[in-house]
Amino acid sequence: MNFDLSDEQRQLAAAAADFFTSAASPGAARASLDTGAPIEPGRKAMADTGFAAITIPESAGGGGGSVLDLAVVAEQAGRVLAGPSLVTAARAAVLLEDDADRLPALADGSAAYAVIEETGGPVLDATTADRFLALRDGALVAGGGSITERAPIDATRGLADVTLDDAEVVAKDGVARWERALQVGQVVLGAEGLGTASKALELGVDYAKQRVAFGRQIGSYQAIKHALVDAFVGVEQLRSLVWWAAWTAEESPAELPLAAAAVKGMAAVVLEKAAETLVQVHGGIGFTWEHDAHLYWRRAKVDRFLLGDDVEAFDTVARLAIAGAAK
Amino acid sequence: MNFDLSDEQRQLAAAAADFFTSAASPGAARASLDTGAPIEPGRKAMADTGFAAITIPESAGGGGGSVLDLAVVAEQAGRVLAGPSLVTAARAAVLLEDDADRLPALADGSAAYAVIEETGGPVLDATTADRFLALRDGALVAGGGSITERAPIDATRGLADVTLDDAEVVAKDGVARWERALQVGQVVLGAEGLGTASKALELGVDYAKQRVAFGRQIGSYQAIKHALVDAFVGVEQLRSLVWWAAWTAEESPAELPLAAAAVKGMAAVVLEKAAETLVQVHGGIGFTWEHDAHLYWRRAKVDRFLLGDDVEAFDTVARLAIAGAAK
Amino acid sequence: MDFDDTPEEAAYRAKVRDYIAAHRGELMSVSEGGRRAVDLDAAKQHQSLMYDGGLVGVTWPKEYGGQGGTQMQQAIVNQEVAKAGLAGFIGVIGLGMCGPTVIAHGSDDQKSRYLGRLLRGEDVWCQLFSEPASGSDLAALRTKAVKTDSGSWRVNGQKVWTTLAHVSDYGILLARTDPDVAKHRGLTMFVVDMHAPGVTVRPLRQMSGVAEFNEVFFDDVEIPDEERLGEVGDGWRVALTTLMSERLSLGGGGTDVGTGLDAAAAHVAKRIGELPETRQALVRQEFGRQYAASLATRYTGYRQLSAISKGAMPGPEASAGKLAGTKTGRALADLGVRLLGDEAVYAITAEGDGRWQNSQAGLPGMAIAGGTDEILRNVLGERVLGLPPEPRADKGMSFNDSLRIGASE
Amino acid sequence: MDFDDTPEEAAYRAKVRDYIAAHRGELMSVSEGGRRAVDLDAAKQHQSLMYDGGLVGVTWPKEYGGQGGTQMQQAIVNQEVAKAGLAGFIGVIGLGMCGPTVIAHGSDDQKSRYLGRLLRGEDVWCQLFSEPASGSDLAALRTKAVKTDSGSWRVNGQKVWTTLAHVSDYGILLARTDPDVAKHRGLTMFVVDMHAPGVTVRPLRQMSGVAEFNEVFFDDVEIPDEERLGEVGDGWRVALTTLMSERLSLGGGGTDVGTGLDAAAAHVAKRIGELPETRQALVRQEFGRQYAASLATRYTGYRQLSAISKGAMPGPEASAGKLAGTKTGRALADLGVRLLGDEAVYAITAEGDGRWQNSQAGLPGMAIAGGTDEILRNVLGERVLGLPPEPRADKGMSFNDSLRIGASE
Repeated sequence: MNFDLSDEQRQLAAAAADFFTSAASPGAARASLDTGAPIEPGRKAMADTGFAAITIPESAGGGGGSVLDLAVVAEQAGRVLAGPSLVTAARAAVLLEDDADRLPALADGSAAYAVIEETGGPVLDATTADRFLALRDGALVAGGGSITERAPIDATRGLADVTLDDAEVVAKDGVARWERALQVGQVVLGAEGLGTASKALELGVDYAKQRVAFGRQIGSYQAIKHALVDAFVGVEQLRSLVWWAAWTAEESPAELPLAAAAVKGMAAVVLEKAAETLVQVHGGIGFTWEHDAHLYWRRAKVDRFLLGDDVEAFDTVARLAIAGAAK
Repeated sequence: MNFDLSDEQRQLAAAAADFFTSAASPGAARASLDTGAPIEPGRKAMADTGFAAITIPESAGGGGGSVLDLAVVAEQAGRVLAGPSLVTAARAAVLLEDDADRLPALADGSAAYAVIEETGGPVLDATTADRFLALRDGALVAGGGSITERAPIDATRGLADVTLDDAEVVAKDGVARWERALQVGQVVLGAEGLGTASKALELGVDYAKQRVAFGRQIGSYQAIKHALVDAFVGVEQLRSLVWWAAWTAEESPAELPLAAAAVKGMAAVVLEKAAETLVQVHGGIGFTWEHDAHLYWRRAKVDRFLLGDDVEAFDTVARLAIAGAAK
Repeated sequence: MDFDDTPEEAAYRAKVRDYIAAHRGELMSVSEGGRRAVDLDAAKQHQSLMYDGGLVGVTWPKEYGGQGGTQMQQAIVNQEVAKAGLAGFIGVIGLGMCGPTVIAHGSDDQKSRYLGRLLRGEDVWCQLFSEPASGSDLAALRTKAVKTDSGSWRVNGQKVWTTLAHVSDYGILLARTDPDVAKHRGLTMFVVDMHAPGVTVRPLRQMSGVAEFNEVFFDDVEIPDEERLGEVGDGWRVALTTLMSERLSLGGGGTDVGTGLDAAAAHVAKRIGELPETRQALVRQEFGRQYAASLATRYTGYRQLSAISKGAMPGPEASAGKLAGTKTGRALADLGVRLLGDEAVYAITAEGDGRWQNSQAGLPGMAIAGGTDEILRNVLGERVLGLPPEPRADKGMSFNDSLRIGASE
Repeated sequence: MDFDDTPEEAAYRAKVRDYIAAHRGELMSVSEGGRRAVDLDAAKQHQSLMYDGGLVGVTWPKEYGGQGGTQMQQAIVNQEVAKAGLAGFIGVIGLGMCGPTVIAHGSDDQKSRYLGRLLRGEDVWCQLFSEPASGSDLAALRTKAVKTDSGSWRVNGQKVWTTLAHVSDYGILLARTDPDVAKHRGLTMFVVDMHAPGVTVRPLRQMSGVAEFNEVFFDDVEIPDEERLGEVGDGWRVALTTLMSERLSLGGGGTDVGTGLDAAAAHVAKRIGELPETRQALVRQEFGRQYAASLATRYTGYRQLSAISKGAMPGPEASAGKLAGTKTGRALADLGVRLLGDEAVYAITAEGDGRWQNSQAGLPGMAIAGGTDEILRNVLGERVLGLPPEPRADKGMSFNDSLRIGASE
């Protein structure tokens, strides 16, 4: 058994960390929220680095990497609240996988896609998109769209309402691919959430070591210490699940539906807990606009509803587990 | 506003405390579980003191008191894990309220009733009963029954499976009365649970003041202190709800259905939390047969399923609240 | 047991209700008062008119312009004000905290200069205690007051979380006058003129985007020694008066935290039908739990009110209500947001409703402001359950020495 | 990343599997080993036969009769033993804890007398550390060993939670030999003959009704000085070897806590159809959450196993698995009980199944035994997250002085 990242994946993570920490930040997330400043690092930089095209085959100009490779990068993006989301890149790469025209354009960033959910509603990364993918009567379609921007809770997610115009059929029978794209998207969303939760935990731990109350660093109080430990346990649990689920995408596809739902649900819960702990550990300061804590909190409050909510995800986990046991 | 017990009720509580602490105990509960010893104080003593007949009119030989009076006594019974339950007495008193023959026999203890749930299943206080009340096709019936005893989790609840024999009709249209009896029973169950939870909390607090670890009383550690505080908050919340719900039984009957369901659900949750905290605070010793902690824990694990479970109760609360808001 | 007024309470309530009804047109409504930029003059007039009706300073002694009434009368006024949808008082901090502190520790001169104007809403007051480096551990504050040669005090430092500072005329200021003694012993309380040179007020934006609080900076602010409240070095004891008055002015009473239980029920009733049956069951389960918990908090508040009406002082038990109320308030806000469905990821719904999102963003602050959940649990554990306190690492240390703790990090 | 064996691991696994298959008829199954009254001779024979196949003492040095193998090989043996449904070893405590302590700190004489018999299951061992007054705070133990004029030690005191004491031949005993120094410094470790005069073993019944542990009383028990393990006063350091070995022998690996995830899934699948649709949704929601959490714990264990296979030592991170596993184990037991419907209030269902009720009654102990949840959170907070420790009230105090703490209550 070797349930661990490879050396190449660790190098990839380090390179991603370098890029994202210089190209994005909670400060940029605050500016997007405050003044509508562009989301960082933005579509172009994500395409130029090749990170957004990791899972696209080399023949189409992508990285030819695995979902696990992408997950490793997505974790780093999540740590600094980067946008647009690699979730969108990953889903589009699956949806356009046999499209010889559109896939290269996705890979080199000349087309900026977003994916409209089957049930409608807010579209992730819509505010930076010019093309949209959707499922219509079982067919996968692509087209332009009209965007209605709305007051965001977390501006980095680029959410907007979208009406699809002029759709062309990409694949007549798109349902299976659509499902897989959604599941891969859930895994990548979980990987971003892992990074966000993990960074939130670190910020909380750092503050708990510095801040003194009643003559002791507050991290020495069990109320603070144990809350941070619970967040830590959650983060480590989530990390295992993200790695496994990403691995199943290529290596054990029959397990992907359950693994993706488990990651989706668990990431929602773990990230929300970590972000709330971050705010609470900081006391008053964590509750101010200028502090980064609320930006992690905002990401948590929004992410839990993306690509289905946690309640739906856990229902799916249970249904699949029960079906498996009843066999 | 005077949302408080009267002086008479406080005296009643003190008298009940005197009786129950001498006539029952966790030790007796352990003996019942271990050797099948009779449940203490038992039907006869409960009838002789008049506590079981508080809500029966004086004209039928009862105390002519209110449900709140009974709740005050039930709390004291709950503190020492007394049996049989005053829930059974309270329900039977409502069900037989206009039965000139059976009510006096209930009041003086010459008949020992238990109530079969509408959906069947285990019957509270069946092991000490000789007569059973049930709802059959909308009619309230009474009769003898065949008892199948089963391995108990908490022996003081006298639970057994019962098949009704030779039933006579007590009231042709018994549905409304049946509902009210159930609701009054839920309130009294909540009052017993309040006593049990409150005593479990006190035992936990006492131990946390005595036990020393790493040079400090363990109650000085936030992990222990805060767990006990959360149990305390729960107990005080439950107390308010029990008083209010008991008060509605006579003073505001339209509110009783919601109040009774709220008490039922809240008592299940609060008691379970208090009992689990009691075990956890005691560490290893709380996990031994000889210590009383598990007897409180057993009561909690069983009570949550009596007269419907917490899930059903909260569903009822929500349905009634939503119906009220939609008006 | 009953939930009705006594005859005396009923008579008082009728009087209050009549006065409010008679002046309803001139009084400010809660929606006007709730606006971010309050019309200061209107707010002052509102309080003045209420004062004329005997509805301000209900429990204050008559000699200082109050009504000499009971806590229960104050609770009745609060209820009627809420029922009528009237705005709260711009003098809320002054009435609840600063005034009682001046009454208990002020000089005759201070009392005569300040209390009447405070009651009538002519001056607005704020309370300057919390600092960036001293939140839960209030006595660790660093703002310094140094005695000058002329006998006055020179103040330097920063306060934070100061409600109403941006419109205040005066504040009560807790400052360190001796750093060489234990932290509780080196403090002194002052009345500070918020218009004095060197006082700078900066609004503090919260994570919800709203600025309900301020930061206040003191740069060489001069305070005459006559504006000292209590003895030099006695500031901690004076501050305890203030904090006790705060608890009295909050006073429990079972009011809902957050958006309110009835609003939540209406929201659930409106939205639940849009969901599939199985999902409705999940919503009902959560809503039922929170509804029951909210009722329990409400009736626990009524128990406290009943005790107050019999003359009891609100004790630390009131913290149980805040803990429980914050918890259910958060859970109801979360439920409210979730019920918005697709709209839950935006700050405002298509219908223009942002109540649930605002509540979601505001409630984490409830678990922090006015005592964090952790501090309240300590207080309840130690003062109500009698559990032993935490060991204090800075026990017996001078303030200056205690500053070194954690400094090696 | 993969979940397969390396070629070396696969070869080793095949060897293990072959040996077990060849001797399956002579080996004890888990159901036989799990009976309350174990057949002691059969259990010893089982271990002896496994030893002959090289499946006992896998990681022990060859010079002491072990296999000189790796932690990963031990993990493979554990997996194959579980897969084949074989009983665990009666020597589990001796192999995991006592033996490694003798190897690290015993005299040559002790090693030659004890280790071979221990490996072959000829002697059963137990570990005598915990006491009624020292649970989490192990070093506060009170059992006294006093040196006699003849140079031997006389032991008086009581131990508790001693697994296998009732069938043990030897135990490692931590006792206080000097109460006048700080609590960690006055301890010494001994090998005690459990058949010696003055040793009394009493089974300790748990809340579930089962007696898995014992109390052990020492009344003037004589221990020769040659049976000391390590130096006088060095017992704490010796005990740390034992506890470290315990962690290694547990080793993580993602095994389920409680009744097991597959059993839970089968139970849900069997029972859920009996419920109304809306209630099914509630069950699925809870089950889905716990199922996902259990998978996360399982794969976190696999991460640890992978690290071990690369030569890493299991660190305090393993406690995260116990915390998470205990939590989901409890939740699944609760779900299992609830799914019994009307039967949930009885200890055994009409079908004779008591698994879920037993699990419910047994799992509170999981949150206490082997480190309470609270202690594990301290360990993780301090040793993994690097948060500062609690202040220690008994720091620098002699054991005798520390006994006075809390005595005034």
